[in-house]
Amino acid sequence: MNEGIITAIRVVPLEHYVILSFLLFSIGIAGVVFRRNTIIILMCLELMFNSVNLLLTAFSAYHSDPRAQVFVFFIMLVAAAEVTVGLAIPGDDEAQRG
Amino acid sequence: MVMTDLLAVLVPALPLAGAVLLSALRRKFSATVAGSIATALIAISFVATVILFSGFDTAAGGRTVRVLDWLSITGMDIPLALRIDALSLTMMLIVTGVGALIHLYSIGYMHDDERAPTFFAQLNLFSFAMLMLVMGSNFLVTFIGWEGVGLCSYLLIGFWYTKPDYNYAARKAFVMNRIGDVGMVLAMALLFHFLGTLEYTAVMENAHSIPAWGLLAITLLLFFGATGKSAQIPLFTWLPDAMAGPTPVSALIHAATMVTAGVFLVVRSSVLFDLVPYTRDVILWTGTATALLAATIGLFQNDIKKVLAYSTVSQLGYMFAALGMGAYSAAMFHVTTHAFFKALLFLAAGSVIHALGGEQDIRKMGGLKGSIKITFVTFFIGTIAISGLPLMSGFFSKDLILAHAFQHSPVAFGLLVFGAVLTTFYMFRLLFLVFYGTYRGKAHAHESPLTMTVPLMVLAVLSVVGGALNLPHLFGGHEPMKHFLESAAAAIRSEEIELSASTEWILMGITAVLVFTTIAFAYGRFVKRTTLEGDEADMPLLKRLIAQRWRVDELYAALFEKPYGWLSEHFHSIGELRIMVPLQNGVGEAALRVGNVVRKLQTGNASFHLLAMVAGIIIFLVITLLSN
Amino acid sequence: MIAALLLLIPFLAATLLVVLRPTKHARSVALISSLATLAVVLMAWATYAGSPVVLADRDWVPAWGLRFVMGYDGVGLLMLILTAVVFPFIIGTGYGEKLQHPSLVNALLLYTQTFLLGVFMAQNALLFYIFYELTLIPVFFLLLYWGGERRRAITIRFFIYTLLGGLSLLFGIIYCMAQGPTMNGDFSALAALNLPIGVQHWLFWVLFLAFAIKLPIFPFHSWQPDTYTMAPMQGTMVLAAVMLKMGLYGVIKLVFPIVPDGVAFWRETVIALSLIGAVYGGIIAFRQWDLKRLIAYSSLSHVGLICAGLFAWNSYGITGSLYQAFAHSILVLCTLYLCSALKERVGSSEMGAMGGLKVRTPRLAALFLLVLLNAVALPLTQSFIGEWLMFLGLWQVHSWLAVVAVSTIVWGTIYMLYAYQRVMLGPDKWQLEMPDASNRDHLFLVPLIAITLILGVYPAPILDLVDPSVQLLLSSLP
Amino acid sequence: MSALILISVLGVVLLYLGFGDNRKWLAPVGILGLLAALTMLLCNWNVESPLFAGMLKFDGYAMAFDMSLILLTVLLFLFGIDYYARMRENVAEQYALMLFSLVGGLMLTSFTNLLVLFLGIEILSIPLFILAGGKRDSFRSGEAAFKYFLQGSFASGFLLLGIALIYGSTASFDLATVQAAVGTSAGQGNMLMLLGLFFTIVGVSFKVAAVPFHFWNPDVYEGAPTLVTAFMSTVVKTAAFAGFYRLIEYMHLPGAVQTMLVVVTVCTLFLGNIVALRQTQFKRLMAYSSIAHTGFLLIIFLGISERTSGVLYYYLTTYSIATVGLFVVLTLAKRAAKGDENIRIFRGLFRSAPWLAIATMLLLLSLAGIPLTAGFVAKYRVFALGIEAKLRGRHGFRGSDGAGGHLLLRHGDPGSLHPQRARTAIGGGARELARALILRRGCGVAGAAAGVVEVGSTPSPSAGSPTDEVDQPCFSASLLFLYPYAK
Repeated sequence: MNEGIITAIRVVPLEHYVILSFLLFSIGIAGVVFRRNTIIILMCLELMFNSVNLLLTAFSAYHSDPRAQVFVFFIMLVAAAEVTVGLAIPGDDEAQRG
Repeated sequence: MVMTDLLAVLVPALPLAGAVLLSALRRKFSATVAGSIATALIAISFVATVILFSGFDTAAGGRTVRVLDWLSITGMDIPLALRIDALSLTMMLIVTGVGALIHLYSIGYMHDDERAPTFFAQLNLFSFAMLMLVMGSNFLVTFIGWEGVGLCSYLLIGFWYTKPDYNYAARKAFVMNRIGDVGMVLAMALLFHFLGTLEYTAVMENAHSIPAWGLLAITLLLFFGATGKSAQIPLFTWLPDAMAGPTPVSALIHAATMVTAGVFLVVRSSVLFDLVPYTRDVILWTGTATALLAATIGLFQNDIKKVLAYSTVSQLGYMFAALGMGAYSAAMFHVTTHAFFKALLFLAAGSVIHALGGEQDIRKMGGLKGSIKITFVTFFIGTIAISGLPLMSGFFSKDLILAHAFQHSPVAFGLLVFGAVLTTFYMFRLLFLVFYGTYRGKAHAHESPLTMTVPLMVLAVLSVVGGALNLPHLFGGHEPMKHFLESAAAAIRSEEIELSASTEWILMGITAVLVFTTIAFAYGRFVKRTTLEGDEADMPLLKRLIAQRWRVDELYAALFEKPYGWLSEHFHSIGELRIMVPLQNGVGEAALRVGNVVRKLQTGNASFHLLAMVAGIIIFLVITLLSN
Repeated sequence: MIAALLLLIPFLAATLLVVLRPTKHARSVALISSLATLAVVLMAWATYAGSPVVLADRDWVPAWGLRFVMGYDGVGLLMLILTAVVFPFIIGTGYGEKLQHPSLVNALLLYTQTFLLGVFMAQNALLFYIFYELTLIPVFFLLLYWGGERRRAITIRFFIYTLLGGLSLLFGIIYCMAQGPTMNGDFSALAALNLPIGVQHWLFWVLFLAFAIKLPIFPFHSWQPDTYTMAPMQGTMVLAAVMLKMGLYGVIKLVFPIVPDGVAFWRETVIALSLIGAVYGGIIAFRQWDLKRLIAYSSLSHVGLICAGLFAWNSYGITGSLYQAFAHSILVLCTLYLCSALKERVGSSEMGAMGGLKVRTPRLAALFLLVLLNAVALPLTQSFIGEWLMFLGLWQVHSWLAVVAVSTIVWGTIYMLYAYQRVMLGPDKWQLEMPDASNRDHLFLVPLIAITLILGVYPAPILDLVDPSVQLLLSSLP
Repeated sequence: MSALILISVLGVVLLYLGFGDNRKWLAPVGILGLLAALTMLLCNWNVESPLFAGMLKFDGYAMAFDMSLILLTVLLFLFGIDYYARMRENVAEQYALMLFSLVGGLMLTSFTNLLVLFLGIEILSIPLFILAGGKRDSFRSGEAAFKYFLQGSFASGFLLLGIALIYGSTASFDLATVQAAVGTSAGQGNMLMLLGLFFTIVGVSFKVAAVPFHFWNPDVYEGAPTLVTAFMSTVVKTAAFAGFYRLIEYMHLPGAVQTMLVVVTVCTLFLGNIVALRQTQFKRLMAYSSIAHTGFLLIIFLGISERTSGVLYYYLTTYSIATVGLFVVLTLAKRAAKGDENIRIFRGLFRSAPWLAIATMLLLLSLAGIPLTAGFVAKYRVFALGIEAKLRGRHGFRGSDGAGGHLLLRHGDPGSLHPQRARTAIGGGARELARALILRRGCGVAGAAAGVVEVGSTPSPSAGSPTDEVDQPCFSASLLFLYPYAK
């Protein structure tokens, strides 16, 4: 990984990344739980996944270990698959949630 | 010796065989045939007993015949064994002798009854049980008979089972006997606990090694058992009701034999009782109280058999009073004479009832002495015997008890003499109301058949001469029965009357005078002008109370029967239905209810599910962080 | 050989019945099988020499160190005899009952017998447990499909209740087996287990609970009256005459040797509970109008006494209890049979509908009376021997306990006499035309009554069988 | 490894087969392919080659579970021949999706890297989301699928968060490294690690339907087609547990997480049993019974020793065999009852199909854990393990018995013999249908039942290292199960 990016990432203390990720994750949870629109729910799920991606990237930089970034790609892949499936499942979303 | 053993086994075995045979083939036999078989068997038993008796050597003490191993496990050996000694022989003679006569009598008495074979089977069974009772070599074998006679008494009282009253009487008898049996069982358990054996000989030998409290408990419990069988306070109320059974049953079971089982038991364990004066006092006063209580009730009864029943209770009271004073042989003597004259009285009463076609109310009798002569004469002899007219058998036996009482406690003496006066009064009232005056009933009286009158005559003779069995020194005898019994019960040896001859004469005189006065009074009251008891409601309070048998039955009903029913119902309705079942269902229902509530959480609403999941995660997170 | 025969005969016969489902000959097949079992058991009895017998001993689950151990000592043999004697009669009762699917009923009965025999032969705690639980299954179906009113609810209650007890027992057994690496659950090994006193105190209840429910003793009995009343006649017979005895056997085989200190600690509590049950059941029985329910409560009363005797924990108490257990089985068979015979004639087991039957059925009345003698434990009947021994045993524990125990002879007399009187005596008020005791009735009742009388007069065969084992058991206790 | 690839390819092949009108070939090809995969798997026995840079390891543990998973899938495919016979469309997709899901399952049994854990779970789940909605015409089915998807993805988020946090504290996804790190004192005190483990376990708990992450379970079981439900309650459950166990085996979980696990276990046991009491729909009942069994299996996790994996395997196998059998019975009865799924359709089964009823009874007894069935041995071993771990697993006890009891009672009724009711449910033609079906499939169920009994009565050694984890009788039982179908 590019040393410059790593240094750039390390400018911000790790705790901040962790807290940010948790915040994003929580926002994702809130969205999934409280919103009723299918699209928004899927977006919030994405948000949860991506907060984890952020966290992994930060850890990766701090541990100087590229493996986590590979993991991130996998997560993106899986998330995409999930969204596809989620959109494909038929049905009226209001009724589904009632 | 083998011959003796065989005879000993034969004595109870014959009636048992009769019972089995007759009940198995009860449909095949007529009343007469069945009666003859039963009578023959018991008569053979009697003959065997006589042979045993004649060959018995008092010096040898006694003999145990081990028939069968019964209860034998580690630490316990209780065989089915019979004991032949003076005491059991005496009782056996009474049981088989009087028993045979009553069997004979029953042939005539029951010949109309279609279930007569069953009756004879049960009578034979009773004889077997009674023989086991008196012949048992240990407490447990005695207990076989003890329970057996209770059972037979139940069966025979309720012989005419279609009448609910009779069934009630039968059940009452059995239950009361069983209550007494609790005492007996506990006493046996205690004895075994202390001595590890129940053999009479061993128990009596080692009695002194039982601690004082144990002896006290054992003797009191044994006595409690005896009160059940022998109808003493507090368990006496069944006996008068037991008159529901056929009259021969009343004669055999409820007068001559079974009810004396308690007396027999106390004499059997006299060694124990001798060690506990306290218990003997209890027995003395219980006996005296019973004698008086029953005698008072006898004054106003109108049922011929009930009068005799209360008289039996009263006479048993005398026997127990004697036991309480340590006069064991006197008690046994009274048992014997009482067996003669009370059996006689009952059978004669049965003859009267038979003659009048089933009538038992003395208010509807009278003037029968002309129409049924033999019955009258024998009944008359019975009456003077029980009243203790001089030289009758009852005179000797009762006077012996009174003499002991005088020596032991003047108060008891006074009360017992008063009881004797009452006895004379109600017996003569009975005699006069039944046989004298004019006939007040409607039936045509006729004399009973020979099978019935012969036993009456034999018993009448015995009632007269029975006193000779234990003729006191005063009359030139040397108390043969007492000496005979000494070989079986060592305690008898110490019972001597230490009164001077003159005192004895005076005592006899007093009693005799009182008896004759009473007879005269009764003659005036019932023969000169026949006084019948009116309606209970018109009586003065005390008299009404006595006529209503001191309301003891009602008291027991209120104290025991009703509360028991109440308890049974409420244990069920409250204990079971309101507590136990709901308690158990409650657990299940609670589970179902919780299940329902939890199931409602499963609403199918996706947001709610997610929310619940998040809530769960937060809660677990808190738990995790807190416990970290 | 004997073990295999005993397990296979009823099992194969039952399977045969399930497969072929003959309607006509189902009972006869079952009867023959049960008689064959009886013959085998009697043979085993004849060759029993007084010391424990091992019938089979082989590896079962080597990985857990479990072995398939079967055998019996005097106590086990007594139970085997009991089971073998009782079942022909239970199956014989079926000849009078008009049930759906007789082949299945008999198959279920035979399966029950198989498992019961297994219980009484098992010498390994886990094996014991397995058979113990298995007995429940055929009985469950028997009750569920052939029962009377409300059978579903009652059966399920009974099932859950017993299963709960069973689970507690399983926990206890596994707990003991987990004590050592080599612990394989053999009875002999369990007896050598010296658990700490503190553990024994709670483990006692864990182990005993199942048996307390099975017996049942006082506070655990509430499944019993309903179940007995509801169950088909043969089901009640199985429950009361044999299954209940598994409880006693279990106490002797599992509770006494494993947790002796626990027994010592809880003994008086258990006796007190049992005796409360004995008195309570006896008193309640007095006012029961349904004959079957009366039998249920009387059984509660009898069993209370039996359990109390067992926990007297001395040779008289245990021997008496076992003897009484035998007597109780016979008694229950007789009373239940009488009940069904009467129901057949009157159409109801309510005593209100009876009364005065002796007029019509004197022979039946006579048989009832003979049964009654055993019920009230008159001397020279089987029950008396048992009760007397138990009284002695209890006396050694505590005099007041003995007094309460002895008092049951009065309660028992009261309700039995009432029952007899209500059913048989009194005027012939219904004027019902009904047949007197038939040959079948005699065939069923007379042998049973004969057993009670013979063993009442000559108890030696059973006492000699049980006594050495009991002595052995007691000598191994601290 | 080759098995993994073969199955994936097999899925694609089936999809292509589906384009033509080759429906009758689908199942045979699938089965043959699976058997081939199984053979390959067995050929690699004891080779233990680490794959994908050590991210997968087909050790004995994995082999045993893989075999079980593949065999169960084979059974379900056999079941499917009849089941899908009337379905017009998308049959190939259903088979293919099941195969893909199976691949995820195989990964779960053999992962050694958290990345593969995640991937495995996702590959297992995503096809299921689609399968659950397989009843095209059923609104409930679609609804269930969506719920399942929503909650499943949600839980995946937590799993990911957990994995990320674990990585944060250990700088590794490697299972062995993580396990080693957790064991150290530093690992024990690390907050990141603690949260990481916590969220990971939450994520996995969802898959095994532990309370309170079970909500999807009843709805999805009920909404999904019966075959899919059977698949979920057997293959998926087995795979999820295999993965769960692999995750925390040899891991000295911090006390706090351990506590959470205990609480989850107790809740699961309690809820599963109690709610099962009131269920009348057969599939919902099976769902709650499955939850109860989850609780039971979780007991195993409370005290892990070297014997644990064997017990887990044994339990899951016996549970699965019984469950598949019951679902077959359900399908038969359901057809006779014209689509009703209430448990009352089983009434009178004995009348119309005694052998089937007896087999059903045996299966239920096994699920209830009554002696002489494998279910009992399984429960026994769980108990033994729990107690041996000095856990005094009494909370476990309370629930588990109920599970058995209620299940038996609730289902026990199905074998009802009562003549009056016999004709009402399965009457007339329906009865004939049942007969006809039974001729063909009933023996299958009976075989399964026999297998269950056999396993129960001759439990066999399974202690020792994970390599000899395959219980011989279990294996033979599975084969027995196969036999009647194979003709």
